[in-house]
Amino acid sequence: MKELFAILIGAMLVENFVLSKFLGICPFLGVSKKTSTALGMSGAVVFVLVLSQAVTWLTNEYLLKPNKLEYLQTIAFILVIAALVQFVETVLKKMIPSLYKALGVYLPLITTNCAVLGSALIFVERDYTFVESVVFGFAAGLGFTLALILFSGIRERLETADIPEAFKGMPITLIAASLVSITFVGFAGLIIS
Amino acid sequence: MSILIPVAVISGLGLVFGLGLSYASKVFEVKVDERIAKVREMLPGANCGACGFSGCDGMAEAIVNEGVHPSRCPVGGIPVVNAIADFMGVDEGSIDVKVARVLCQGDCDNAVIKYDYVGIQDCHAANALASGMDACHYGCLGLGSCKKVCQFDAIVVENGLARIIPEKCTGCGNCVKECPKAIIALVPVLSGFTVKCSNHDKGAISRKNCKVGCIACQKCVKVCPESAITMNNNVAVIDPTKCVNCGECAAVCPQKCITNTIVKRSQLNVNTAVQ
Amino acid sequence: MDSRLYMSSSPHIRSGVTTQRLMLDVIIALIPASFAGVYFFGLRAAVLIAVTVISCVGFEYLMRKVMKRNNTVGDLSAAVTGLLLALNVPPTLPLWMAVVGSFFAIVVVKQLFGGIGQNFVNPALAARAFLIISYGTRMTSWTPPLAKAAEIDAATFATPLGALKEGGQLPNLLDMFLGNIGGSMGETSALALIIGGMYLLIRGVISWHIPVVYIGTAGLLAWILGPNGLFTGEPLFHILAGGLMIGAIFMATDYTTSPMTTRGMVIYAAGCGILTILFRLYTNMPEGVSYAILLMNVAVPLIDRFTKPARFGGKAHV
Amino acid sequence: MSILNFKGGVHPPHTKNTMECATVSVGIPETVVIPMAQHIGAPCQTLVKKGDYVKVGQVIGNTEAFVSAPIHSSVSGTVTSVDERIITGSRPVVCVEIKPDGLQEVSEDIMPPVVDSRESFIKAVRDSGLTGLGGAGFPTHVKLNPPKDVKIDTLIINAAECEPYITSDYRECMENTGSIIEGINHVLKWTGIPRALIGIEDNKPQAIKKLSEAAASYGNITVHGLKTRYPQGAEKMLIKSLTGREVPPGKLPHDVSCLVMNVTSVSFIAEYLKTGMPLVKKRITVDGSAVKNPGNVYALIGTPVRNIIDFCGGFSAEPKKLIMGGPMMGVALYSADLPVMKYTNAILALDEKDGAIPDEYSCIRCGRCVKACPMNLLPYEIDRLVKAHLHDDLESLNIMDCMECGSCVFACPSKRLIVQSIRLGKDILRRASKK
Amino acid sequence: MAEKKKAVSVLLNGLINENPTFRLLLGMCPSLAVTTMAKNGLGMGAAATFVLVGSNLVISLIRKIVPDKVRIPAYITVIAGFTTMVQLLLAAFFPELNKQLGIYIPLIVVNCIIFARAEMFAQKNGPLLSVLDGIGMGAGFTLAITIIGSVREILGAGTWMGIPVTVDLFEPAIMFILPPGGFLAMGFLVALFNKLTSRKKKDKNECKTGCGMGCPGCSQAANGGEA
Amino acid sequence: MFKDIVKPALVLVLVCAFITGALAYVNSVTETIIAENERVAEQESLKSVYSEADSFLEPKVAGALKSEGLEVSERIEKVYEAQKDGQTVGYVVAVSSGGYGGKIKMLVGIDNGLNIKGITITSHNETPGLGAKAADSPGFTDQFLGKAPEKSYNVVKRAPKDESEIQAITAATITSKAVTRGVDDAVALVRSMAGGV
Ligand SMILES: Cc1cc2nc3c(=O)[nH]c(=O)nc-3n(C[C@H](O)[C@H](O)[C@H](O)COP(=O)(O)O)c2cc1C
Ligand SMILES: Cc1cc2nc3c(=O)[nH]c(=O)nc-3n(C[C@H](O)[C@H](O)[C@H](O)COP(=O)(O)O)c2cc1C
Ligand SMILES: Cc1cc2nc3c(=O)[nH]c(=O)nc-3n(C[C@H](O)[C@H](O)[C@H](O)COP(=O)(O)O)c2cc1C
Ligand SMILES: Cc1cc2nc3c(=O)[nH]c(=O)nc-3n(C[C@H](O)[C@H](O)[C@H](O)CO)c2cc1C
Ligand code: SF4
Ligand code: SF4
Ligand code: SF4
Ligand code: SF4
Ligand code: FES
Repeated sequence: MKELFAILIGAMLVENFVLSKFLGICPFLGVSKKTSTALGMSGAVVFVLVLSQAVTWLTNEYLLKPNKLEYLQTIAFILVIAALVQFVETVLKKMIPSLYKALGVYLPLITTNCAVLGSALIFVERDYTFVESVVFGFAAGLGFTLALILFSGIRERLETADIPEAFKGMPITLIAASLVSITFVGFAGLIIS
Repeated sequence: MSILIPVAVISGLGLVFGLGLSYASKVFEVKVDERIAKVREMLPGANCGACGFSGCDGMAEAIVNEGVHPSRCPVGGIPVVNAIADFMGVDEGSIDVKVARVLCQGDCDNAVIKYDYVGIQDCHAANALASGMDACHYGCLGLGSCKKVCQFDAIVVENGLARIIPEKCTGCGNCVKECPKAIIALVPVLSGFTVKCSNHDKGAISRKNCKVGCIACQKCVKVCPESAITMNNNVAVIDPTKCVNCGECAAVCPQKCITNTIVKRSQLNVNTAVQ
Repeated sequence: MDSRLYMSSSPHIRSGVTTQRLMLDVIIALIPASFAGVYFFGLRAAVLIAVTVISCVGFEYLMRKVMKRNNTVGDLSAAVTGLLLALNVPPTLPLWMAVVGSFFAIVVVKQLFGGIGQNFVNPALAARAFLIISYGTRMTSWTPPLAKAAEIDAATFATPLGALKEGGQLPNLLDMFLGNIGGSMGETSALALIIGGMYLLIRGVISWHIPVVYIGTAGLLAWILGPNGLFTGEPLFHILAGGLMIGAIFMATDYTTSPMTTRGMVIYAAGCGILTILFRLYTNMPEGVSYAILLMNVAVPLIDRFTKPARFGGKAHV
Repeated sequence: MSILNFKGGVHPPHTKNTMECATVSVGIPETVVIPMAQHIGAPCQTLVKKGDYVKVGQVIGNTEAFVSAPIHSSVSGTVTSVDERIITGSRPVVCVEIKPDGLQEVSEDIMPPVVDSRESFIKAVRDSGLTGLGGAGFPTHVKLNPPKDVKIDTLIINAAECEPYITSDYRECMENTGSIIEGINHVLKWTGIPRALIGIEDNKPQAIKKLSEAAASYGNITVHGLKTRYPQGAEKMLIKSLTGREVPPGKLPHDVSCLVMNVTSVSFIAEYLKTGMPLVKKRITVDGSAVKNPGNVYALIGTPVRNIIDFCGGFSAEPKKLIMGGPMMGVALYSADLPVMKYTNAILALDEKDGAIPDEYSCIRCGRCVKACPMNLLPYEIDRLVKAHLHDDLESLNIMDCMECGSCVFACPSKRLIVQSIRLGKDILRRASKK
Repeated sequence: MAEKKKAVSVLLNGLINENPTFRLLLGMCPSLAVTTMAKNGLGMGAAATFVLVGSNLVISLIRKIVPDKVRIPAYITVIAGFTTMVQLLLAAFFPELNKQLGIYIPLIVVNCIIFARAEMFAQKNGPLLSVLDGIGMGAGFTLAITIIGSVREILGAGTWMGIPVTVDLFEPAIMFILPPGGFLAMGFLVALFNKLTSRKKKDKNECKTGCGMGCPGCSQAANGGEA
Repeated sequence: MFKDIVKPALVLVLVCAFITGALAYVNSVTETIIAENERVAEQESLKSVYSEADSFLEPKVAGALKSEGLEVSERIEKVYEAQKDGQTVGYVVAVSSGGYGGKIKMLVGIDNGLNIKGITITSHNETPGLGAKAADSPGFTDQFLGKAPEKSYNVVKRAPKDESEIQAITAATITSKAVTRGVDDAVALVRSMAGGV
């Protein structure tokens, strides 16, 4: 239990995917304009992360490892993730259109999102068990959510700020992200015991 | 041999997913009308709402599902309308390309000011205070509310008077709706002569409030060979369908409030270029 | 009576409170702490204050010029930032680093976001965090106060929190209250800070909510999460140590980066208090005030969104 | 003494210089201009035309609409023109200009009305031309005639007079104490309301004393001192202070069983029932840094502001701003030739120093506006969104709840033009809903 | 002649006009994560260019036979294949660099630049142009992240390509090689790039990635974020 | 049916097969090189902490040592025996100690006389410019060289007064302590093993 808690806090705050590991920056910058869209994207990311951690872990354990094919991890994982996302999307569209409306538009983006493949590669690196890697995926998703939601609040304020011409748009967004990232340095070295 | 296992494993995955995905997309297929996306592509994408729908998406849906005629979109001009009409297989219809024009010449030099306005730079805000700072309460306030809603940067405010740049204007009509004084009108792009005044006061009052206001002297009405000019509640109005751009009226107007705004065709917004 | 009259929307009168006056009050309130800093750490401290204030004001002036905006040096907010920055760094900080910090505070944190009122994190604190991260060595080498220097031979000196973390001799509470300890130049003297805080309260510049809730929450939590089990902590030590006082009175209360409603302020201040103690107790860093406030700054837009005041006459719906 | 209060509000300087100035009459000006829209509700149709001879108290404008009140001539003389003029609003209003003959011949219709029932009482109030004298100008008979299913248990008499400068209601309390009590009794009697509460800010101890004495013999009329804080006189705040009830958004006082009337309004009802003379003159406080002899005057409705100021010794300095009403809620006038109206309770003439408003500065998010707003709004946020043309969220900020009291602007250290933004925002929403 | 011109313009496009990092803002993760040193920028850039060229080539060859339904998995497989190749080659021949770049090498698969170019360019053009596009884009990416890496390395560590350059000038600000410094340097560089190359281009709704997904989440679509 | 389902699947399979085939080929080429790289790297780093030895035996992992009845701290990962001319002259201990940013992995070379021969930090996640100095500049680790103290090392923040005192890297006390703890454990292990030899 304690390890799981450590993984949870660690992945969420200490090594926050977006702010200290630089994973999933594209959606972080792209979908943080409004808190409502940020919430939608976060939901989709958490969902896909948890699911893909489970599936990729199984693929790794039962397909790659026994055949000594670890060098095919990248290709196998991305295939699994892409298929998973596309499948979820197709099914949602038909079965729960309302949820699809809320999440659907974000799903394709997630395939090419570093966070998903990144967390799969990390569980391999760290030799996580099945439960650990699923918890890790969940925590990373929560960390992503936290960063995204906080950031969206700030960006809504930036919308009316009087920003110098050359910095309007992406530059100021990046600088704002830098300041948020500075605040997260506070979590560095958080010891969970 | 060492090549076979990896190939088998990954191809196996590929097979499973290939079959699964194709099957799923068949089972869970959701029909959407592809034409909507195509029409949406053709629309200008300004999302200005001039068509009366919620942006270009709304318009595209309306064209496909409700059979709305593409000429409801003024912004794309003739080429766009024709392209969509072709695609949808409807008659091209006729569209009269219009541009907006501010019917006022009361800039800071011409108009008499009745008070010093201190407050938010917005025509509606000033208008709420005793109808604005211009003594003529029909005149342009020059605080640029129209400019703020023009997505095409077609309006400039100079010396307290809004002016529309015909080369940029697409005739979307947003400024017409915005102006608290209701002095912006959409006129056919080729009509050159307009009475640039909206003052319905009697001549004497008009003359007191503005150097270039229409005083309803009727001279233009009399001189127009085509009888295109009528008096409407103390302002002259030129009917563009009758006007032949001879310029007689402008020559006789004592207040110089009839102006020639003919634009060279070559300078017009490409979209609105007229055949 | 021929000249034109002014027309404007009601109301036609304004209170005498101006932004400039508020900032001046903050500067006045910081005078005791500044004097305490100079008294305990010597003239070097005064030089540092001068450098940060001048460079903050200078950068503000230059940046407004470059951005072609109206000049805002007169509102004195840049001077407040400069003063607070000086009070938040070790008295021995190299002067050029202080100038770099001022640049970060005014140019990057404040003016790029549009200037006064539009920055979303506290400029002085963000600059301090920038300096800590960038020049950790310089920012954590503390000198003893002059009065103690004679007794101690070492050139460097542990702050109370450093001593707590590393094991070392803890100073007595009276010294901590007066400021006769190591630390950033303006944070050591709780007495001077409280005098300043009282002045701000009396002048109505700040309300009591943020300082009291912040300090209260931090004290309570420090007491609960004691080293020898629950409820064995020393709240007074944590309250007087480090930057909690200056943070709670002067930095967390910065208008621009704190919530707008009383309810929001309470949530925000409680968050600051909790994070401060968690950082102090559970991370490798001895001090947590800066990061706690900065993190809560980042959360302010969300807090504001969820603490809209209940509509008059509409208790049921917000 | 001070009792319940409301949340928010501000403390503008009182500047009530004219408290001890007894009311004097301005007299008859050379011309009067009487607008046909001086109240909330339908404007009146003009009943006279150029060249007609009219007498004092003669109805010169009226309509069929219920929410409206007739307009009477305040002088005897000849109508010189009927035309549209810009007064204070964005649209021109029909005005009747009359050249007085100085005789002040009273119309033969003027006689005390016969009141013997609720209906006849309400009709009498309408005929009197009374529209709320507290500043809003809402036709009083409408208020006295709430929907059938509404039960009103409290009549609240608004004598708060929370705006700076203005002392006309205070003078009413001092000069016409009897009429006030009499008027209250009329209203209580004919509407069946059991009790009346009079609310006065505690910076007017004399008036409190005088009214308390006069009301002493009536067990159901009580006088209550209120904390001196603007906008204590706004009806929602007053109801909250006196009864603890909150009028829900978009609702009216009668939804919480209250009826609010201004002191001068009730006093006028008593006078009217005695004499039958409709609302043709008004007590007005004249003050401000550009007025030579500030004071309280009786002016005939339609008298140009210039005449009133001249009566008070003229301008002492070059006037830069003229305000009709108080400095917090009053409207600025663009010319001294505009007439006073039924709801005018003050004329302020300010010099350059007092009249100019400071430039806006960036909002520093100090939260003073939020604290000051008695309606619990977020003025800074509304201001920010309106100025940035982000209109989508305005409705969720309850912008329509704002009563434009100006407390937020007064409190703002950055001198933001919040109220003007709010007006603009309301206008935008209204236009959007019309589309 | 025209052909040649086109080829050259395709090649140069990626450097400035459509610089994937500074203009299109694609592949932000590696641009921020590995740029603590100029050297890493070069290495990452070279690796990504290899994958870009290879996958552009293969995809432009097979584009006609791949049905829509499996387009994404198929393309991704190709890209992943090249990525793994790079990974293996690096491990074999440049073990040091491999260690420095860590998991960001396998993450080339999901680098939006590659997928975007595959979808937008290789999908629509023949092999030759696709390869040129790959080289151009790869060069643009390499150039950009090397610049970012240089700035961060000089400011944050006082060295360039590992060589001390600012020893006596100032003490380096370590923040620049930490995450906040990555965002900060990137922000300033994008602003500078915009300023230098600004040509009042305001094509609103057009999505520049051409990924064709029209995603609201895409930071590229000018009004991204609003569905 | 074929066009909708089988064909896409077949195409995908073909793509997969082709790509994987190519990869398998590349792998078969690089596999041995990579393994060799790793081996060389390992030998090199072992050499760097124990230059006098001419070969190292296959390492024993912590678990195996424990089962031999030795006190093994949790920080110990494995131990190599260092040989010179066929004789065991000392050990190289692989330790992993929790630092500021995560595990700090290092190799400590110790001879039978409990002299520290060398220390390398093989991987870490400390902050560049702060904790990372422990790995980047030899100044810090060089302090350990020579005879290990009787008890354990002490981290101090001033100039060390004797052999057992280690001066911390400024503003990186945590890293310094982590490294020191690792060395301590390695020494303790060798002490018990060398005692047993
Ligand atoms: C459309 C409308 C209907 C009203 N109806 C009533 C009513 O039935 N009863 C009442 O007491 N007041 C009524 N009022 C008057 C308000 O309660 C209030 O007195 C008036 O708006 C002026 O108040 P103020 O000066 O506080 O703004 C009505 C007002 C409006 C605008
Ligand atoms: C901000 C504000 C302040 C007001 N202050 C007063 C006041 O001081 N005295 C007063 O009689 N009415 C005041 N009013 C008007 C009252 O709300 C209400 O309209 C009036 O008391 C109703 O009485 P009436 O219809 O007889 O005028 C104020 C209104 C507002 C919105
Ligand atoms: C961004 C950042 C990075 C840090 N990195 C390290 C580190 O790598 N190693 C370390 O021991 N302490 C690190 N610290 C912790 C502080 O420097 C801490 O004050 C120090 O470890 C305490 O040691 P001192 O007593 O020498 O100041 C870091 C702190 C921050 C804010
Ligand atoms: C009560 C109060 C506290 C302030 N605290 C700070 C502070 O901690 N740091 C700072 O840079 N500026 C501070 N300021 C100045 C100013 O508000 C600040 O720079 C704004 O963030 C500028 O937009 C303070 C101002 C006031 C009135
Ligand atoms: S034309 Fe109308 S909206 Fe435009 S500036 Fe003039 S008054 Fe304002
Ligand atoms: S001026 Fe602008 S807003 Fe007005 S019609 Fe032309 S394009 Fe539309
Ligand atoms: S927002 Fe409206 S109600 Fe609130 S204080 Fe301002 S003017 Fe008054
Ligand atoms: S009172 Fe003024 S400065 Fe303060 S928050 Fe409100 S609008 Fe901003
Ligand atoms: S590169 Fe786009 S999410 Fe990482």
